[in-house]
Amino acid sequence: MRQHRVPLILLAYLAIFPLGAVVPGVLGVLQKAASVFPEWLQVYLLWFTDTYLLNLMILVLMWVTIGSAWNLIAGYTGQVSFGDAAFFGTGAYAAGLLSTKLGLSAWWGFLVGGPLAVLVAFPFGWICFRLRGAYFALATLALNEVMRHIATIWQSLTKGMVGIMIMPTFVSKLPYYYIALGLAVLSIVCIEIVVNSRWGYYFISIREDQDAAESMGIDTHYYKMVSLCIAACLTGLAGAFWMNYNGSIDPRSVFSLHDISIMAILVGIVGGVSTTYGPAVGAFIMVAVSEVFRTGGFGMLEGLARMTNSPATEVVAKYVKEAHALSFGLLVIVIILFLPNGVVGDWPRLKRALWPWSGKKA
Amino acid sequence: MLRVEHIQVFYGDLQVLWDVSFEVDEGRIVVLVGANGAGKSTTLKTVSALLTPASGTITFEGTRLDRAPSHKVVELGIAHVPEGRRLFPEMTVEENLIMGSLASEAKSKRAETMSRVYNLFPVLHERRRQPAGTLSGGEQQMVAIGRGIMARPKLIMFDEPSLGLAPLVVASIFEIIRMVNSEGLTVLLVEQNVKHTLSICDRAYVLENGSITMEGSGRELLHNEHVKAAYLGI
Amino acid sequence: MEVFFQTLVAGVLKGGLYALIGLGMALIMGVMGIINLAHGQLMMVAMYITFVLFHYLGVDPYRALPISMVSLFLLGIFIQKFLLNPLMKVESILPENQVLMTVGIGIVLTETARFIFSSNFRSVMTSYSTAVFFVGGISFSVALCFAFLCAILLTAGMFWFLLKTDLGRCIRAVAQDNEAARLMGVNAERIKVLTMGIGAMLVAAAGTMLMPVYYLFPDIGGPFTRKAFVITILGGLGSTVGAIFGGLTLGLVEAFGATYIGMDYEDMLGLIIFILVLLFLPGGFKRLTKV
Amino acid sequence: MFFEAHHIVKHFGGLSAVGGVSFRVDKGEIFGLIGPNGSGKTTIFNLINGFHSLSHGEIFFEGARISGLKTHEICRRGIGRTFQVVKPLKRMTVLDNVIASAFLRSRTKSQAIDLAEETIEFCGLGPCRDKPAGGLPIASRKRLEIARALATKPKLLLLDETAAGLNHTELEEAIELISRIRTAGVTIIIVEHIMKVIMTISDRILAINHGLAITEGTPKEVATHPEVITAYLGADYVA
Repeated sequence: MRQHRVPLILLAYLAIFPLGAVVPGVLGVLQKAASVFPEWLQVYLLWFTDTYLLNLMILVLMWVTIGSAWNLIAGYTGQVSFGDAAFFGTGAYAAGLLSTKLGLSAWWGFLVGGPLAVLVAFPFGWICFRLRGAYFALATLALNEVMRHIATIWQSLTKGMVGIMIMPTFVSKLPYYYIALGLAVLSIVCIEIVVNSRWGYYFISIREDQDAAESMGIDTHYYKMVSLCIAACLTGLAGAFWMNYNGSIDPRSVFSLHDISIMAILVGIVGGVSTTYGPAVGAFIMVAVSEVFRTGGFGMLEGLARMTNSPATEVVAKYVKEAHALSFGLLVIVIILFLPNGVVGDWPRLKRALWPWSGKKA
Repeated sequence: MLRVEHIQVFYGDLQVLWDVSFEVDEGRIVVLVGANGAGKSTTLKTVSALLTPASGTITFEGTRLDRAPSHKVVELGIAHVPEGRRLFPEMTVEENLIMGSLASEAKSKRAETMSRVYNLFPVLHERRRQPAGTLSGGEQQMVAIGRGIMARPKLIMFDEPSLGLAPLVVASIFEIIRMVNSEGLTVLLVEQNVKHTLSICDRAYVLENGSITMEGSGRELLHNEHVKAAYLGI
Repeated sequence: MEVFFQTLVAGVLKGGLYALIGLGMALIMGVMGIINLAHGQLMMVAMYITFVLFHYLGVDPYRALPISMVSLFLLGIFIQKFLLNPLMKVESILPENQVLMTVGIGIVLTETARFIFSSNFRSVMTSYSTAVFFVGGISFSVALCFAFLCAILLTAGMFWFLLKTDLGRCIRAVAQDNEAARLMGVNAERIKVLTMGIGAMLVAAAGTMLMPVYYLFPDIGGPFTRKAFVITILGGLGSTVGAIFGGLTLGLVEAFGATYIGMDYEDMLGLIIFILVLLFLPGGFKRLTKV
Repeated sequence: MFFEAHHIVKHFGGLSAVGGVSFRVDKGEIFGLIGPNGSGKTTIFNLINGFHSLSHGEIFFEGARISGLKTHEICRRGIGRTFQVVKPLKRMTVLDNVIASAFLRSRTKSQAIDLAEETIEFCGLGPCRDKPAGGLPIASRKRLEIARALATKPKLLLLDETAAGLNHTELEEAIELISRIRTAGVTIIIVEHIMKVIMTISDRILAINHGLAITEGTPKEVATHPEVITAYLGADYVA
């Protein structure tokens, strides 16, 4: 339990503070509680009381789920997937179609979305895992595209490019926040359990040396499939959640190579492959980076421009806003070059680089 | 000519050579013998700068090799005929030979050297348009040796040239090595075929578990009971 | 019947350009052992260079060809030297680090293009962009025919280079046995840098020649990257001859698919081929012909 | 009949790596396989273990045909193997390496841990059980190979060049370990280059060269067989 102490404290914090956003009276209590801390810390403690930040946190938590799933198949099992969007989109469409075609609540998507994503993953993995080498990675890229095309072309079912719209269940963001939190915790716990079980040992053995794994009696084809199916199921659940939360989906957004599949990879490698909390750290960093760029430093750059009245700053602010996708690309390059095992995986090295004096004491 | 002094070599954090030193004098045939895994190939790869020694020095005609890139080593006049032949399987015999003569001096005399190689191995001339991967083991070894000669080296290193070849072919390969040497090339040979090797060499070193345990003339070692015991366990 | 031949011509002409794209990809695959997932993005950069030269300086796309090829050659060299080669010394858990790096490079190229040129569609309208000539009732696009011709010349030149020059032989040698090549005195790192440059140069040629008859926007790289890897998988990973057959096949399949099945399915067909190859012919055409 | 290889043949492209070798191994014995480099010993292991498919011939284990089965199925039947070029699961600790393989014969994780710890002690790897396998010295890596194979509780163990690269004391320890494995009731087929090892521990030896059997017999018979000496030391060494 000891190695989970910090995450558990964080979890407790994540569970309590958002209450202030909606439940009347709680905010006052929280503010009072927070007031014993220094002023600069209060800002962070009361962070979740704002709906805008709540929205961001929901995104972070959703990415924790997707990133953890990617980490299972790529980080632990060593089969890099470029096609998580195929499973994410399947889950999202499952939820959406239940609502539009069968008139059920889209929340039933949680029951159907995961298994349906597994249904996509199963034959796919069965074919691709027969071959070693880069085939799986490439095939996932193709799967991503195939699923998007199907969703676009099968108009009678999916309404093509128009996509699916449903009425949101809740007005407040708070229920979504807790569902996302639940999902994220579920996936981390689920993966933690899997990784520490027989399966986890088998997955890592396959990653480290497939020949050795086979001579140890491990059916590598079968266990790669197991890993892929768990990852697909979790990603499908995240997709079903997205349908419910966002209320509208279309093939381009949920089967997007860049916005979903690549983002999943980024969350995984930035945080640290093959670590329990790497994807969580990665999700936080990625959503933060994307938001900082998208909003021009939360509007600070624009504010600065208005304050100083300098057109140069205004131009910078405008460009920074446009550069958020560019920053992703640069981040991939920098991370792979300098922190190949991610922030969590390379933490000792990163720590030494950031605080060179801290290492000297030890 | 080639002087290896106290080299220590690691694969990752695994030490494979411990304080290995030996010398190759000009015009000689020098042999490293030893069982599988003793570090013979590693030694040659270190001379070729495919591996870098953690400590120790390697000098060739006064030039330090231990920190040089591998293509420099070839230019200085050391050819390496690797274990398992390592031909370019999809290239023709002729192209494989050409690959041996990339350094500028060898390149300018390419046609001349090639006809010499074809004289040495007439069968290769017949097969020159054939992909090297389709040749028999013995022929492949000839291409590998020919490719080494194409570099017009001063020193040529052979790594287990008899590996996996039929006895008759082995005999002819050793004949060729002796011939190459008599034409003025210095030879450094790594072998497990003790009898053949020791009978043609001038000086031999026995490698055991990454360090040199014995050295002497070929004849001395040939009749040494220890060598026999190390190989056959009798 | 006329429709059939018209489709055949369209497919072959397109296939010629695809072969050029695939050839570069196959070279990179062979020498570096990685799938370059920034291949289409490199082509996109070449297209923008062509566009800028035409639009602002009035340079005809065909005259821009050498400029775009040289620029992309340099870009390829830069990428290999500073971004991919250093990765070989980095110890990491994922073996696909280099492939992930090319993804990152692809994003940077696409987004830089969007940054500079915005997402708008661009095109280069030349006097010959829409020109056609007829042979026996079948129309031939002048620009595409010219592009096809150039593609053949470039491919032939490339093969001459690979088969008849020392440098070309070095490239093949590194692809076949890296360590043995180093023993021959080949500077493998430099060969890798050169190969990436050549690969980028070939795809640049395809992009520039496509410019008079095609449109351009920053995201165009992605679909072409996918086409390129379908071509290399079809041809057999790393096989240059296979890539040419792969390119022609993809061109024909797309053309016939668009005519007889529907435009919507054009992109999908390539992916279906990909999966079929994976199922029934792992190893691609290379397995059939042994070349 | 415990184990029998019946006229096994393997071609790679046009080259024949193993050209029709037959042998049988009885329960409880140590069967040595010798031959010069490149003579096809490791290929025979790869054929038994299912990495390569046979071109011709059949392999039987405990009365059932195992040729044609997949590697993991063969392991499940009770054939474990080690690799000449060791294949440690580098980023796992020694203990985790062995646990991963102990799962094959354990229902729960605690059973697997127990089995793994037992096996590690048996192989004398106790001192480095929590170290990552990638950083071990060669002698310990070779032991780890054996430990991992033993944790699958094999009835037949294939040892591929377990002694290569070991120094004198390590060699003695390796021989001692192999005899203990035999005492524990495991039948062993051993490929070995270091003659001292194979001559001391084998009950019977099969010598091969160029993928063909030269002779089979007791260590003494094989060591004095003229063709074996020729294959190892070159022609006319005997004289």
